[in-house]
Amino acid sequence: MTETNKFIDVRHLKQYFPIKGGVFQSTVGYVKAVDDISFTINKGEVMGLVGESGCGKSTTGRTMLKLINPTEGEMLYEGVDIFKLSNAELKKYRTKMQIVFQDPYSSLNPRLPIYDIIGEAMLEHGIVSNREEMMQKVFELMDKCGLFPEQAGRYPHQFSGGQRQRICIARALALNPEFIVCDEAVSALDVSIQSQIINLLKDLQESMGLTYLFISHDLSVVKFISDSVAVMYLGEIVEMGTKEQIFNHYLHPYTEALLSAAPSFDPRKRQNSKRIILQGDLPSPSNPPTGCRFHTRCPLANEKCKKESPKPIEVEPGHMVKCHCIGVLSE
Amino acid sequence: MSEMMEKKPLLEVKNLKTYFHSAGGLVKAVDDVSFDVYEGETLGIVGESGCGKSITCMSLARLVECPPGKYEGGEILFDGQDMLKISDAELRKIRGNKISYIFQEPMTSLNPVFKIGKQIEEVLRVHRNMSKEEAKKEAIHALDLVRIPNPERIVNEYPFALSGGMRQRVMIAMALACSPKLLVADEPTTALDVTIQAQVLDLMNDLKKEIDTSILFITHDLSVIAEMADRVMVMYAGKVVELADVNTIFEKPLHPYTIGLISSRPDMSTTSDRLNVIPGNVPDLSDLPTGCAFNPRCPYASDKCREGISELVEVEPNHFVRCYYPGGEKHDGN
Amino acid sequence: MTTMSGNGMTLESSKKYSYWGGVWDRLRKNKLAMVSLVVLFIIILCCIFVPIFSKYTLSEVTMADRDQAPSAVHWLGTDNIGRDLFTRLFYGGRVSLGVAVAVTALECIIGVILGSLAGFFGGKVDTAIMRISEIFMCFPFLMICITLQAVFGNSIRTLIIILSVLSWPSIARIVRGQILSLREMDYMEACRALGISNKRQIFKHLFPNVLAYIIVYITLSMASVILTETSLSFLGLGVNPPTPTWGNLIQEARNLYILQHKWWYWVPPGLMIFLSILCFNILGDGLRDAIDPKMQK
Amino acid sequence: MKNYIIRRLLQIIPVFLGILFILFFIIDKAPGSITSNIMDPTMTPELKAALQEKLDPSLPFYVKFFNWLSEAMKGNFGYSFKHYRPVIDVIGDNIGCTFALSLVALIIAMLIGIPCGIISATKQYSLVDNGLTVLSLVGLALPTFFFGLLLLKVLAVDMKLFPIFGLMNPLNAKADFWTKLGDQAYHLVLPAIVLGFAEIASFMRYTRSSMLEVIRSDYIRTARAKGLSEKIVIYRHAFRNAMIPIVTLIGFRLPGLISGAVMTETIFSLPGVGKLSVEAVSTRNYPLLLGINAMLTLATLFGTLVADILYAAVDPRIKYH
Amino acid sequence: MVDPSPANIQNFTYGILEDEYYAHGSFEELSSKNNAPMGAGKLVLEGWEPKQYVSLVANNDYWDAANKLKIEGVLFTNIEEDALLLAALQNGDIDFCQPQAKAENVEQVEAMPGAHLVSYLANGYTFMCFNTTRPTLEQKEVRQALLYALDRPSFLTAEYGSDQLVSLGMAPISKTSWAYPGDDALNRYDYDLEKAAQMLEDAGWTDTDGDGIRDKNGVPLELNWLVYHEATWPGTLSGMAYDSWGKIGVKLNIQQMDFNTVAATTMDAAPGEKDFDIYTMGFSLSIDPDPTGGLFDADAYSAGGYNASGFRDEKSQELMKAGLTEFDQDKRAEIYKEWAVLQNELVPTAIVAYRSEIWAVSDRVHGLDDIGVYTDFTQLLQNVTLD
Repeated sequence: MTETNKFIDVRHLKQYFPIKGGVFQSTVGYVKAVDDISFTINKGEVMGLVGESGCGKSTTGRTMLKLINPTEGEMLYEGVDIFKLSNAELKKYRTKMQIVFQDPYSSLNPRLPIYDIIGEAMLEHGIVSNREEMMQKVFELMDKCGLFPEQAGRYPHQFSGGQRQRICIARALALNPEFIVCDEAVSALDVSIQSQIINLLKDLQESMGLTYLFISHDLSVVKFISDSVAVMYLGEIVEMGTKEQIFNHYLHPYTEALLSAAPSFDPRKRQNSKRIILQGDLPSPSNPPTGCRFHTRCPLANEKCKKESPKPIEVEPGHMVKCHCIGVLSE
Repeated sequence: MSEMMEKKPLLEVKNLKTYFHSAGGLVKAVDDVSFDVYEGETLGIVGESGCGKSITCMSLARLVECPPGKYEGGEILFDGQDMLKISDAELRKIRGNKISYIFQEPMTSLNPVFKIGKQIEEVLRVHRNMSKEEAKKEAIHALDLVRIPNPERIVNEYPFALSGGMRQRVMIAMALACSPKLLVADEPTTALDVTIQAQVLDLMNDLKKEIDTSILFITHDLSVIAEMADRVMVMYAGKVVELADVNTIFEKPLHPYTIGLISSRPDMSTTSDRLNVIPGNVPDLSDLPTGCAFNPRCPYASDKCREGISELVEVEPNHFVRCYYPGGEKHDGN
Repeated sequence: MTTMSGNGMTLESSKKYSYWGGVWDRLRKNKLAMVSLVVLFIIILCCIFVPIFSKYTLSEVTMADRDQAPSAVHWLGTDNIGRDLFTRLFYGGRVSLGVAVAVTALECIIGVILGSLAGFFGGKVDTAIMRISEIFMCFPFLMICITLQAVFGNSIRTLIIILSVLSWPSIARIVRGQILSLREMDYMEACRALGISNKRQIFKHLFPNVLAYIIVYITLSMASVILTETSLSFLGLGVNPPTPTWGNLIQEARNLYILQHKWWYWVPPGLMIFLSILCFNILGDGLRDAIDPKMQK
Repeated sequence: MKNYIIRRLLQIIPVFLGILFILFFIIDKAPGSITSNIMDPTMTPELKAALQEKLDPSLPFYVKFFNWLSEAMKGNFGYSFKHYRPVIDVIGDNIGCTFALSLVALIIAMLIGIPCGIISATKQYSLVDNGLTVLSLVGLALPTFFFGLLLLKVLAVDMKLFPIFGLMNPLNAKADFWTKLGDQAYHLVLPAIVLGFAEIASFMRYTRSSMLEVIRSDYIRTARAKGLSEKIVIYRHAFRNAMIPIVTLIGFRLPGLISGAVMTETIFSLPGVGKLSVEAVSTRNYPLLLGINAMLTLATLFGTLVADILYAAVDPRIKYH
Repeated sequence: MVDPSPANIQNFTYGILEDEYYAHGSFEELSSKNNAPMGAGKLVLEGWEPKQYVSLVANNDYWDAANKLKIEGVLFTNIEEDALLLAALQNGDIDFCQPQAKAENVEQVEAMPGAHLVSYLANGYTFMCFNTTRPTLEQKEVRQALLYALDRPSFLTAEYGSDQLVSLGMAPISKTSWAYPGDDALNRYDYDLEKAAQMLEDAGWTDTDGDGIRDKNGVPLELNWLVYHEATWPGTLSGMAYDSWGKIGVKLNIQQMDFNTVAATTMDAAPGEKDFDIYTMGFSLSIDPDPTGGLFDADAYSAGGYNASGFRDEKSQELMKAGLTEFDQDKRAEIYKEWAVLQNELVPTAIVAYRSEIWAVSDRVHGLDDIGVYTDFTQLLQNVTLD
């Protein structure tokens, strides 16, 4: 990855949420939702962010767009750190970065007709000068996202889950952004609708050269859509690399457990009963385990893992892993 | 698989019809559904939202809220009784005792203001009229059965203190406390993370053997069905469209909807650039198209499909399909 | 919805499907609410037109025909100095309802502004406004009434100011609560991501959603202000004579003799108060059910 | 939990002092004085002025505020000229009746309001539900004094079922404790019904809406699936959860227990704090007025705190945080 | 008690306090004695409950054996709502009570089996005070015109139901007093709108700007009338005035407030700050007709003084002084009669009515029937018997 096309570069991002306590509501501790993660996304590529609930993947997505104020770290967008920008300058970058949410029912304002929801931002940013032009663009966007433009006057509650997600995507495209964070964008949809939206996302990516950060807990969807993948556990990235490296020759025991736990209808996989089932529950992010955070559930955990948090190692170009016993896994 | 057929079915559902009279008009949520469940078997019901799978399993113990729901017709024979006809008192003797349920949302399925122990003891005291102490001991045993660490402490905990996975285990413990004959699991692991889901599915399989209960497993996730079910029933718009054992369904599906469903689901083994897609939207039950409800989205639909719908035909031994052109065989295609 | 230009696209009219269209449909199904709406409409119409068309003026004293029971001449009889009770009843209605509307409006303006500030900005602003509202809630209502009326003169204007200044905290809390919960919704986060200005977020997105709850509060507040005005008149702090209000007209009922023998003094105002409060409450209830669909049948 | 209580207590103090300070400011502006009421022709202006200076020296209001506060710290809440007795005793005489009356009214309201709320929630949109809702709204629509006077007229004056006035029958002033208590209770029946009737409405509607929310939740479906009888599902599982907001409603009603109800007390000639505060205001009896308002403000502030504590006591999720 | 004056008799209406018992250091100490009276009279305090009852029993070792009580004692109960007094009497809860002097109460008592009525003209009057320092009301003719334009007889029948309970007020001396000049010497100011309008016209108040309200060198004839809500009659009277004065071009604003505020705005306020045009109140007189310090005494025009109208007339001040130095009752009567006629003519404060007081007494009580204006029921207790 040469310096130039390092489109999105996140460095040592931290997001700690204070826990209030005591008589004067002073801060008695922190929920380390995102604890020092760094990664880069190339222009026009899709990076998958995978992990179980509470691992901080959604917080990462929202903090990158500065929807929540980050505790520490930088987010370079084509070399410009957007955390340092003033509100006015940040507003300019808002047109470049957008987000699509999971729940189609709470991501659309029930009181506004569709053309308002999609077109509103264009007026705000002056991309269109009057309502006529806005409507014109709204029709184009709706058509591009597989919606019937003549329904632009309808209200959100008159659309199905899948159509609503298409409206969210249209809204995100309104300011013709370059980078979109998809936060569990297809998880709430039925299977048949899910595949339609996934294909739509891929078509848009290819036709508009978009870059995605695709956040999901569903491994097969991530495998299908992303170019590179990062696996998160309790606020940290435990393994990161290309799709090939992560899905076929993973190194971190958690990645292995995740892949084997995912049910699949491929008969070969179903028969072999050697499945790794992690014991115990996900620890609470407010007091993560010491040393390597996975040691409480890791079958390979040893004394070193308990005390010392492993450093990220670049095993092969682009393939990073944070684990003390990398060699052990391969026998 | 075949020797199952001779055994007498544990549960026989015949032409079950459960309709909803809502403001938007008549909704035929479950429209003439028939199937059997055999002892020791796990029957999977799969389908997208609104296909009636949940309403079907809730109708088994008359748990659908009426009004607005109403059992229009059909029979549910269980243990020699028709669940739709028996009195409320008898029905209550069966619920939680012979048929028990576990639901999708572990976060809200337990009463937040009662202790875990109390909620389990309640089932035991109602169905096994145990004393307080006996019930408490048995509850701890039940928690141990579902592999919850130090059950003595958990018994006195409140639900909010437990994680999603733990709560689902408590639900299972509660459901299996009276060793029911049939466990109805309505999307039990949908709200759980992958690793926790694996634990719970593994647990359910072990308990099935230990307590010799049969499971009715409802979910929209094809891969979970592939893991768990012995036989699979696919539902669409309130009707059963295909029923066969699990390998047949995944290797040789016949109904166009099942075919579309399996091919559109990305899996570890998919390599194609675009997913196969079933066009159109999930059907709205209050205004279904005439004939076969799937015809607007079906690549093989013909005029015949638009007028009527075929019966559930046993195209091969133990493989039932509700389609005029099973497997999408060639036809004059008008 | 007019026809939009662009490639000759005619948009279906969205009036039928709009949110308020839905609310009206649900409200129409609630027969009780409809009946009370009609009753209120009739009362308001009477209050507006009767004083204009009645041949008697509000305070015309005719000692000759005083203390008359309802008759063809005086439809609702006369009081102890011969004033026509039919005119006074509806003129009083005009004053009572007017006071209720004014108080509710003023109270909502103060409450909504402070409530949305507290809800939207949170933190210090929120605690400060909540502390102030707590202070206002603990005030001895009566002492304030007498003092302010004595200091600023006992006029309808002072009465309206006092009532609204003392009761804005309740609507402020409702609005604050709503905005706090709405702010967490994804579509508000989407607005922030789209770089939509704070002003637009408040008025285009938050306010319409809160409006529904404000309307429910308005109907219930109308009922409570009418009741408050009646109790204030009981303590003699109501509107100055000779202007009649339902509150001070019904004070006649405090005399057992009048209660028994001169029913026409207190029955009509009593009925008016009872009906208007009942209808406003039923309407408020019906609206509350209508605005959030999950509560419906 | 303990920290929460301490924090709330620390918050109460500034608010309490703030309210009293503003109250002193308002009293300072109020027209009329303690001696304006005296209409005795022989009282010369000089005498009246001397009395006025004695009772209510004309100092700036903040000075009066600090004097009053320092005295109050020592437990001396001033002297009520009109009753020739310290303020504490005067309030003491009236608070008993008000507390008893409001408590009985609250209990009546709860005993009738809550079950009706549950019934109309379980049978939503049925005839029963609509009937009870309208009945409760009637309760809210009747002005208290109007309803009280009607009840008094019909039941006490005409049918002589209940006493017409007062808290006790003076004839058995020297009777033993129990007959006295019985007599007082007998006198409080009508006023409690009048006061309770409007409260019934708010309890009923509050219970109904919180029950409606609870009945649709998942754990109720689980309870039914466990084979429990409908009665247990509704009264044990559903109501136990629906009770949580109702308990806070009780917390907010606590100040009402001692603030009294002016209208009911006036109609039934009961020695209540409500009437006492009206009297204190109209006779500009400032020491008494300040005593009553200090008490009421503290009661209101503590009422909200008690509401929160009750909330935590009933809802385990909050107790441990 | 400094200089000899016939009016000093009124100082004897209070009881005589024993020096030792009532010696006191602080003010509170004296006041607290009120809760523990000495009990030297015919009745002794036996027990009391605040706002409930006061029980007094007969004092057996009363010094005047002949006037010892024949009954055990008297029990006073507190009934807040006036409307309930007669109901309690009918119910037998009480033996006698003093309801408002209204026709409806009289009717009810007369219709009540087992109870009878005692009534007499009270020693006091209700008045309507004009603020004579105001340009609108300084002229005598304007005040007289306003009186002519007020139909007081109809007001009396409207408010009190019948005129035998109340009589038209004309002079600031009680009708039952020996110093009353007699009706024929006084002007009744009978209701006469034309005369009132003409008088205002002659006094220079004409409607120059045609807005229906009379004005004079720029000042509109607009009056503020303070009423209090504790009694119903001010509301009724001001309601009638609003209508009838309106017909002769006088604009009336009625301000309702509580009694204390009216007293404070009119009497307590310092001269020049008395912010009212008209206010109405009742005033009780003492047994001696001497008006010094009262409503009509010009020297009482001060902060806290009773003369709120600010009216000063040398002749009436002289007559008042003369009345205090003359010890022969007949001569004093003449002085006060002349003084009364003068006030009736100057009308700084118009006397609205002399009200009666009525007592409803149960038939089982004997000996209370001759309660009168100067004889309080406590003076009759010794000859009360019950059956």
